[in-house]
Amino acid sequence: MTLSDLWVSFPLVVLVGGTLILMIGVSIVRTHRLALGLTLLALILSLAAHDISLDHITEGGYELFGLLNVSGVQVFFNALFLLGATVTALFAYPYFDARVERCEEFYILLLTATAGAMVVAAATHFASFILGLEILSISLYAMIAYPRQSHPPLEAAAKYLVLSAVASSAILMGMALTYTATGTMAFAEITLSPESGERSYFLLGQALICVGIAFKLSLVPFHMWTPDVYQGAPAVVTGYVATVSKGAVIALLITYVQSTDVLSYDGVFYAVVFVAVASMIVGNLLALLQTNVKRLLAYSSIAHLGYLLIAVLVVNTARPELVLETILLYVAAYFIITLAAFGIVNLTSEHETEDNEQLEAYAGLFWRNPLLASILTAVALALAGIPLTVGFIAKFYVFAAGVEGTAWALIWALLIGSAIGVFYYLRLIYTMVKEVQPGATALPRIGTQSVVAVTVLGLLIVVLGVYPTPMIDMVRSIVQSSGF
Amino acid sequence: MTILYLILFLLGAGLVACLVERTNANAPRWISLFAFIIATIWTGAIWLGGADPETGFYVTGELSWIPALGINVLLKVDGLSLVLIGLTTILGVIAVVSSWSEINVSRGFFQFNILWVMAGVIGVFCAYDLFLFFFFWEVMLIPMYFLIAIWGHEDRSYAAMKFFLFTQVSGLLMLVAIIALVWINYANTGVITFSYDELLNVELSGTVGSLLMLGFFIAFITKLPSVPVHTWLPDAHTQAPTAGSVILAGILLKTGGYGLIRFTVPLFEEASRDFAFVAMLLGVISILYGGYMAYSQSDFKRLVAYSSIAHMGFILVGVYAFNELGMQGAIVTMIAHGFSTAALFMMAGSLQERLHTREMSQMGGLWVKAPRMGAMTMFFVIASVGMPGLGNFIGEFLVLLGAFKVNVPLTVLATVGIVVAAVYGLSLMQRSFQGTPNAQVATMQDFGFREMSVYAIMIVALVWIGIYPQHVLDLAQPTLDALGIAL
Amino acid sequence: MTALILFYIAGFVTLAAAILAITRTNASHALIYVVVALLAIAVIFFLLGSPFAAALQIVVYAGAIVVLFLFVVMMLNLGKSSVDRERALLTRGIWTVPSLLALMLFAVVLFALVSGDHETEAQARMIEPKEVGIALYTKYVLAVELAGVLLLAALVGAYHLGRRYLADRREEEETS
Amino acid sequence: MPPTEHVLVLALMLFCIGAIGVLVRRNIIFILISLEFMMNACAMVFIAAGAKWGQPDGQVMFMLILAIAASEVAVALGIVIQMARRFRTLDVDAVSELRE
Repeated sequence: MTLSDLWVSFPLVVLVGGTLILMIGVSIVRTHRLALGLTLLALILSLAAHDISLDHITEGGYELFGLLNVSGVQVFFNALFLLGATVTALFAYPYFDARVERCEEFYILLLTATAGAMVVAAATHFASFILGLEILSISLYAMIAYPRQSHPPLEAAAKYLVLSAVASSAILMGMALTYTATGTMAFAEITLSPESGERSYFLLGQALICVGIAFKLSLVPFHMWTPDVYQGAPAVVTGYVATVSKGAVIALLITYVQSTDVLSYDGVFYAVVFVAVASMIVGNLLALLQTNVKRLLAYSSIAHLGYLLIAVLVVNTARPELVLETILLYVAAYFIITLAAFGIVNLTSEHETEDNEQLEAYAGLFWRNPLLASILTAVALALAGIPLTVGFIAKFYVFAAGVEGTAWALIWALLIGSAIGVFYYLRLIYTMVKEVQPGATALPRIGTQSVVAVTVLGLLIVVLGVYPTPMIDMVRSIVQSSGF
Repeated sequence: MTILYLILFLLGAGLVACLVERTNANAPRWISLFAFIIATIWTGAIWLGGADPETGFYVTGELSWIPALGINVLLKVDGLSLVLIGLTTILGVIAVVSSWSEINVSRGFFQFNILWVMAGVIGVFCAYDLFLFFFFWEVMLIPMYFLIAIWGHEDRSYAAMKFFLFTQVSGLLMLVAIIALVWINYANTGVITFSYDELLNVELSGTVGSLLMLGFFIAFITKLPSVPVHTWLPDAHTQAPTAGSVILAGILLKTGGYGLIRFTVPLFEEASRDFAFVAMLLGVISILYGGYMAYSQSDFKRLVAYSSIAHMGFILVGVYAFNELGMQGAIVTMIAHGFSTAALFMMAGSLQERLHTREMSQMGGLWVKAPRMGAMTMFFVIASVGMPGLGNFIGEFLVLLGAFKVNVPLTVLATVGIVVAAVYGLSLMQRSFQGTPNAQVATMQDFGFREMSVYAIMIVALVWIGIYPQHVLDLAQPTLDALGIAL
Repeated sequence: MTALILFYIAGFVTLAAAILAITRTNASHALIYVVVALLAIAVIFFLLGSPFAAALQIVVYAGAIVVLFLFVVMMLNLGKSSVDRERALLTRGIWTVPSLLALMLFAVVLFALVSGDHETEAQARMIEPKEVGIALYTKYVLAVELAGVLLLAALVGAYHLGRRYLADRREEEETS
Repeated sequence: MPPTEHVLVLALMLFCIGAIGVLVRRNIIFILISLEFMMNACAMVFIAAGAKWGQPDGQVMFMLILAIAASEVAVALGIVIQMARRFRTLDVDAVSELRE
């Protein structure tokens, strides 16, 4: 281990070190406020540490122990994870303060989950891939079940655990078969010589890994319990699951597809096309039927990951720079929008016993709390991909990548999916502008820090939608430096 | 740059109107009114300032926006744009006045939406960057959606949803076509640009050109609207509040016609020519179908809505006649229809405010109680029917002349449409204002000064266009010349 | 050749025990089959030239993990009265099949130890624990550290979920 | 040493038995047991592959799988204890409240 190894891994070291300090701190004084403070400090220091690590990263990334590879893309994703974790911590404080006896462990789990996400995003080897994924998942099980006195979180955690463990097993089996066929576990070395007689293992292995990833991204037809998990988990954690855990897998997907070129096998390619189309159509169709905002967002996120897969699928037909740019922009936009969405669900239920998640609970929100309603409107429009919001820029890029890659079938699916999507996003908006029901009460007083966080996210949605140039320039420079 | 300031001015006024409501519930409408009056004067000043003799543009503005994709804020105003911007600002004044006493809930947000729709529409009329154009094209939907969904009538949710869905989905088709066009240009030249002027030079092969043309065409005829994508219009117009109907019929529909003239035809000239017959046929079908449906309505507003479909058919016919007369006719029809239909929707709004119904069976004999209303309705019905001396006549006559040169049978059928228009127009008049008065009509109030002054503006405009259309024709002529189409 | 036969027998035991395990209605019974299956798998590891893995499989998997399961199952005592369950545990029929399977395994291990001849494929070879240890602390040192983080997360999670807080005690007092 | 193909077949069979268990059983304890079989099947393939290529990596992966399985079981049993304490049942479907 050289000194520059340390500098490159410094963000991760800071995060894990922060976890330990937090543990020690909690064991000395159990104060919720202190735990939050230490967590935020660890997250921010880790973000700052990226600045140091960037100095040591060369073109094409920096190889750590043959297990991780850190390049500009990873730094970008890490920044998003840390942003997601920070927002989650801010939302979690008032939420858990009001309803859980011991809140401090949540922050430890939040930090380990984020560290896991960073490992997954940087993984270039099966060992680091599965370890990162498990660190992330195991922290998430406990985070979902965190308010253990109530029913929905526990049930959601049990379901998520089974779902995620099946996915992990599938991925592990895929890895094992691939290893049997190729004799290596480093992504970059995984290739099948054409005369090899072990093609069937290899393809089966790749298929299993794809299935596992599809599970983790909850793509159709591997989406069964996703809505239940989204609904049952506390809104703060749902936001985290929907963003950080999926973002990490997407980052991994980029590295994996790029280094193994798995999409050049026809069978795998068409299977992924099927999954993408099915996610776009089925996700949107099922979202139509929902009356629960969390479930609606769950199906909508299924559809959005289907859209994102379009960019991944054209990797061999469009310019790689454009593909990577599209994915990064889409993920960034998706992070901001989703965090804002669950932030609002969380905000409106800070002082309720159950999460405030029925669509009807939002009736007349426009007249009761114009600020929150405006932000939620921006969120809905962004999810629908309407201009003025960052969601449009993201969708525009997907269209551009699809057109450049001449993936017309996928573009049609995207069009149909978006058309269906408009229905339920508009219904959400319409619910908010309806007249206030006689029985509806004004919202209880809500914490300032969460309102500020949600407002910042809402402003980001609009500002980056109207003037995306800074974001695009940043992403472009990352893409150029990563040598994709 | 001045045109960008005009747009920003309206947007800013919208924000102010929205925020000021807390302190003073009456202030928003005054702010909105003054904003539109200033905008109208502003537009007039641009007109008087005259066009740059070299380029033919009155004002231009360029601002870097997303350089990474070759997207700029590129705004240019030529004669055609100027006429339509003028129509927009004047109708803005009219819309505000027409809803002066109708809106009682959240007036600030109402005016905000009106101002933002108008700003978006002005943006559509002067964007010379396809991305910017699409941006404005979609942005104007959102406030319009709110106008219908919040202040609309009984079926507002359904109508607003349908309106949004139709325009959004067809807009996405256009977005794909825009991107495909840009990327074809990129493949040829190695430059990514969304600039209209650059993209005019793209060479397209037959099928690709036709497909991309269809993407634009479908988006525009959905907005226009033409059969078979017209079904959103009767619902949206009927359910919208008065100001919403005025804006929808007066301006939003015109963006479809404008788009055809500005984008579909020049960008895909060859494909459009091949497609001209189908387009004209669709136009004629719209004329006849709209007229027939209008005649069979019992709802005042719905009747006017269907008549709009018929009038918009003329625009389609005129544009795709591919000659100067047809195009000029289409443009004049756009302006004249803007005024005449807006007036009729206002009338429907006034009647609903007084009688709480739009059903013509509940009316009858209103002339006796409200002679001024009757006279106004009479005037605008006649204008709408195409009475010589008024704007609509000029437009439709020119369209028919233009179409006659190209396709005689279709022209004949379109002319039948004018006769149908007379039938439903007069039937509207008869069922609502003539005949025996209904009991509840007894207490009806006639128009006051506020209403009459607004109608006066529109009467002047229509008579002006009808008697001396040369102003409009002159303004639009350089645009048509610049299209470079051998008309 | 002998190794192959041994492998088939161990494989049969694994599959049979696994099928029996997942078809039981009583969790405790199932866990006994699980132990058998895990032991059979350990035998297979041994036959595959990985004695260290075989040992770990027995110590950690069969030893720790399954015991943890058993512990929880016993602690929860769900379903009908626990006495019924205890009685059922003692009936002879329940025990015969696991015992037979385990006996077969024992025979296999015994035979493998006695015969001790391993035919190898071209590249295939026995991998010494030393080699594994070296790999673990050179090439995979980062993985080991990450595994530490993983166990830490599991520890914190299990601690929070498993322990009783004040509210829980109060709740229990109220119900009892 | 048994040929790799045979080990693979055995492992895949075990994996399928585990998968069937996850799908069929509704009691969470049995689902967890089935998951253990799936994990074990993976471990077996890794060991076989490691032996086949003459590399220690297969066994390293096995140890990582051990750590993973142990952690999953720990947290899962924590959830099981809470479920049992709150709902007096371990049936995943019987406790289901999360739907429309």
